Amino acid sequence: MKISTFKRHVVESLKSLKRNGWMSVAALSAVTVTLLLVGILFSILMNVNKVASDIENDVQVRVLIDRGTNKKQEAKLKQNLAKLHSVSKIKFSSKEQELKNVIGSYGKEFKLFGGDDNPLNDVFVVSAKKPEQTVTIAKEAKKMKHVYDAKYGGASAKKLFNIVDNIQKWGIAISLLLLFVAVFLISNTIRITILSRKNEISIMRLVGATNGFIRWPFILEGAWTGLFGAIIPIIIVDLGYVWLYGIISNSLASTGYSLLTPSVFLFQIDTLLILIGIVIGAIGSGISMRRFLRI
Amino acid sequence: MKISTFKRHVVESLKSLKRNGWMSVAALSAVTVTLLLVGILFSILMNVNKVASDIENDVQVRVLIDRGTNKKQEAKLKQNLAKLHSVSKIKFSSKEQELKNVIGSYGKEFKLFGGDDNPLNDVFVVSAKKPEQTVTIAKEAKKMKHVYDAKYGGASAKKLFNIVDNIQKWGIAISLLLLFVAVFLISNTIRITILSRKNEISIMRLVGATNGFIRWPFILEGAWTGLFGAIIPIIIVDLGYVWLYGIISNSLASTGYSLLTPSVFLFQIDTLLILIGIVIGAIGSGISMRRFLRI
Amino acid sequence: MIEFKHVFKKYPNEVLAANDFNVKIRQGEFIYVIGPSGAGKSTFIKMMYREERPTSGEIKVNDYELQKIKNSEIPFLRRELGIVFQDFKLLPKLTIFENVAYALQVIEKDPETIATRVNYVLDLVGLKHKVDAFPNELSGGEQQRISIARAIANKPEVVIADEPTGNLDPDTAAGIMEILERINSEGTTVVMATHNSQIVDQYKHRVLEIEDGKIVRDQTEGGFFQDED
Amino acid sequence: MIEFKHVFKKYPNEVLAANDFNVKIRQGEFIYVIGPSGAGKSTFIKMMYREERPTSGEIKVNDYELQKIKNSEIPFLRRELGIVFQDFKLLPKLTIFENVAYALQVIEKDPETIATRVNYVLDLVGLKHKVDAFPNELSGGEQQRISIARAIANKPEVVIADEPTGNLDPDTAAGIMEILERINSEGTTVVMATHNSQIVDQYKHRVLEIEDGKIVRDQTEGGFFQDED
Ligand SMILES: Nc1ncnc2c1ncn2[C@@H]1O[C@H](COP(=O)(O)OP(=O)(O)OP(=O)(O)O)[C@@H](O)[C@H]1O
Ligand SMILES: Nc1ncnc2c1ncn2[C@@H]1O[C@H](COP(=O)(O)OP(=O)(O)OP(=O)(O)O)[C@@H](O)[C@H]1O
Ligand SMILES: [Mg+2]
Ligand SMILES: [Mg+2]
Repeated sequence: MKISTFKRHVVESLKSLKRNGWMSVAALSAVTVTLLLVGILFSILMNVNKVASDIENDVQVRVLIDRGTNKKQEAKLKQNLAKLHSVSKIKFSSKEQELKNVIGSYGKEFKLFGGDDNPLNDVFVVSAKKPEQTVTIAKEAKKMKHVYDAKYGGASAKKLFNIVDNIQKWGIAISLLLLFVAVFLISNTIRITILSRKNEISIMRLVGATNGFIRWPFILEGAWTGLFGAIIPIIIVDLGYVWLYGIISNSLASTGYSLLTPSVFLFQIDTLLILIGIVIGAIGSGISMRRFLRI
Repeated sequence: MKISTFKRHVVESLKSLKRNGWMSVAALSAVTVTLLLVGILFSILMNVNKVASDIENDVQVRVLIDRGTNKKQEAKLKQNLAKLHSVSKIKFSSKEQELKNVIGSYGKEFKLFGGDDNPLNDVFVVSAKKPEQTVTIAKEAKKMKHVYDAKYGGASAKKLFNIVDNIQKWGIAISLLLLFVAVFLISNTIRITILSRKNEISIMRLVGATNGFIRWPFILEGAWTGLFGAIIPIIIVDLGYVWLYGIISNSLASTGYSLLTPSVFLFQIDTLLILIGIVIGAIGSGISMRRFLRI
Repeated sequence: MIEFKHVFKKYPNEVLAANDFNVKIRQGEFIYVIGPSGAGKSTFIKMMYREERPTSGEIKVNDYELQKIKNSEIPFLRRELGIVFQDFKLLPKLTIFENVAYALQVIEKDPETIATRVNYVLDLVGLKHKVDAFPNELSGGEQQRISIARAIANKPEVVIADEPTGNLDPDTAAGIMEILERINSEGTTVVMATHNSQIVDQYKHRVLEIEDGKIVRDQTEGGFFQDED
Repeated sequence: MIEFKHVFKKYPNEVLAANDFNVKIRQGEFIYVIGPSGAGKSTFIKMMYREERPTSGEIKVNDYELQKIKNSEIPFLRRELGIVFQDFKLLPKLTIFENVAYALQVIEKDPETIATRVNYVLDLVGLKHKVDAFPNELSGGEQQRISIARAIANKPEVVIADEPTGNLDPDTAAGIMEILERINSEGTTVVMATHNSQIVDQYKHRVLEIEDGKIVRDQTEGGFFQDED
């Protein structure tokens, strides 16, 4: 293809976008709305996913320390625990704190067991890097000196893993469905606009245009439609995300869970939206034309 | 309008649907895919909502019974609790059972407190009909004879309410977004197909057709497109729901939570899909035509 | 009755296609509109059925004053006119039968009457055997004759034909002229834009000549006269 | 050079529009195709540029054997032909300039050459002042002339014109005939379907008459002869 021809195709595609007026507006707005839905739902799904995995990661091993262990030995134990490569965080909780938790859950009668009557142990609360590692950590910890017992929530943790797993599975299923729907709807819209120009295409063929020559401006026009259609969704998703991130992050702060960082996440989702728009616009356009280019 | 004219419009709309070939197929499949998305996401959202409110309803008031209360007095207390009209279920849990829970959560040291050393109380676990009523129930219970204390989870319950509330709020927001998107995409698709028939419409006007005469077959065609476009989504959603209901209900059985009953829920969602299809198809069609009927 | 009073028409692109048209066409007249390509013949005709609106001036068609007519009345005006369009304007997705029937369905005739009448006019233009074809399955001349058939289907008071023989061979054109002559003799007004000088010479009628947006001649059979106000 | 050998064309609806066509048109010839409406003239012409495929028989156009040609070769065949369509076939969303330029863009001429050539042919057909108009802003005859301008724009070896004067007044039609005569005298083959008997009489050339799908006459200027195989 000559450069002048390529230039012509680009110019032609933009002209055509303009001259098709309401048709272009309709196609653009279909792309816009579809990508808006994708943008918003993806943002939600990916954050639910993030929080779910935060929750999953939050499962901890409680390492009960032998009574009578002194500070030095405790420090040693802590070091040993920290050496386990799957450990991400270690927190100390004294038996007095533990008792408070019991009183909080079961009632003031337990106040009787304050001071030296306290039957509880000091505890290291150990977080795993990956939730699957909690079991190993518990096993390893049990073997260590000065460890009375190591527990990791057992059945209730497994149940949580299960729920989180399910949330993530469903999230992926919904995301795929959504992607499929977006791809279909965008290419379908482009197809309809091309169907309505069947006549024009047949005239082009009749005056000696090759399929490639006919196809290029349409493909570019599809790509423009996708690109321009991604603009508004990107703006809305970006602004909305930054705004909601501020609000929700705040209220999540105390829990230790967090949403995806806007700077990284928005870059990803923006790229996704633009890519879907351009690629599907262009391909949808190219494929829809084949029907008319046979004769 | 004469009956023969109305008949003509119906016949004409079906004929036109057929003769527009690929254009009709494209419009139909856009409606199909959109309604499929709506059907699936709505099913998920409404069930998440249902389970969330099941969870919310699961919050219970623990009524601690004075030590030394005899069986008869306990039965009397249970009757009194049952009289509260907001109470849905009462379960007895002896102090031995309660101790087991403590041991389960905090360690075998508490075994020391078995038998007569058990500092815990017998408990009536009372479920409220509506979660907001837990607070009232607790208050009422506290005033009753032989009641040592009545607790309803306090902060942790409020946190749960909060989460559930949030899930429900987001669910509604997503549903509305989805409805808006569906309405827009369907009417937009119909609009594009009508835009592509601008020429035909202007010819109709030129040979003396009134706006009403022109409009009816288009409106009906839009309605058919919506109706036929709802068929596949309904089949998929119905079969898929019944299938997943079987699987998920089973695994939920132990928790006491449940999904929406297929017979009722599917009737609602099917109706919703058909309504969206027909109404938006017809209205979208009618509105899109206005532009061409001015001149 | 069709009357133009000081009618001007300037298209948005500044082309002045009607420059002070003053014409009166009486009920039952037969009038040719001639003139070079781009003179303004179609514009003149399009203003009669309100496809185009004049920039200024008054147009009266039958009892409708077109500068005052409401949008909702336009269909009723057009039903009194049978229009043959220069570019045929057949509905591409309707069969020939349905295309002609359409003009009768809009006035809510009952289906039997429509069928009879459609077959009759299709027979008149010699295309009865094409009832079930679609417009794109017809030759140019055949499409033109369908357009003519549709125009006369509901027995309009006025037939407005824009170049109705442009795609017809001389014999077929003569056949169409016979039809127009006959409905004219039954009282129908006929306005016909044409380039066909043979026809204008053979079937003598009033001739209106337009050139470059101006009426330069308004001549009854055999003689000249200046158009009165 | 265009050659039809035992060409039959039956449309899906059983209409036999070409019944054993045997015709040879030599490079540089000027030939009229005449016959009544619906005879098969356009079908004959459409088969030359492969808009329609014959049901059986052989067609040779320049060096292309149309029964063997691959789909991807069709555009190159068409570039050697300049075609005036009976229904104009202008691209509605391109301006007049762009419409004519399109035929030159497809052969990747450089923009300056295109501009010069387009202005030249638009001037020839008398529509240079309409370069920026869109097709729907032109009169019927103007559109027809644009179609003619586009057909001759890339100096094709063969010009195929289907009813190119149907919407033109006699004077403008004469102008178009002068153009066709001139490019023919420069060596271009001209095939022209027409209903205009005045033109056929005035500009004498070979005449091919089709009636009801059969070639009933193939007559060089002034005399009859039967078409040889
Ligand atoms: N919609 C339009 N917008 C702008 N200019 C127009 C429009 N329609 C027609 N014109 C211009 O107005 C003038 C008259 O056009 P009109 O169609 O009335 O001519 P005509 O006499 O019917 O010609 P023909 O014999 O070629 O059909 C022409 O110069 C044409 O280019
Ligand atoms: N696509 C088609 N499908 C079916 N029949 C067709 C098709 N095109 C043309 N015909 C029929 O074939 C016959 C010849 O048509 P053609 O267009 O060749 O006629 P023509 O000689 O060009 O007539 P005109 O002078 O009216 O343009 C006609 O009877 C027509 O109805
Ligand atoms: Mg005209
Ligand atoms: Mg023809």
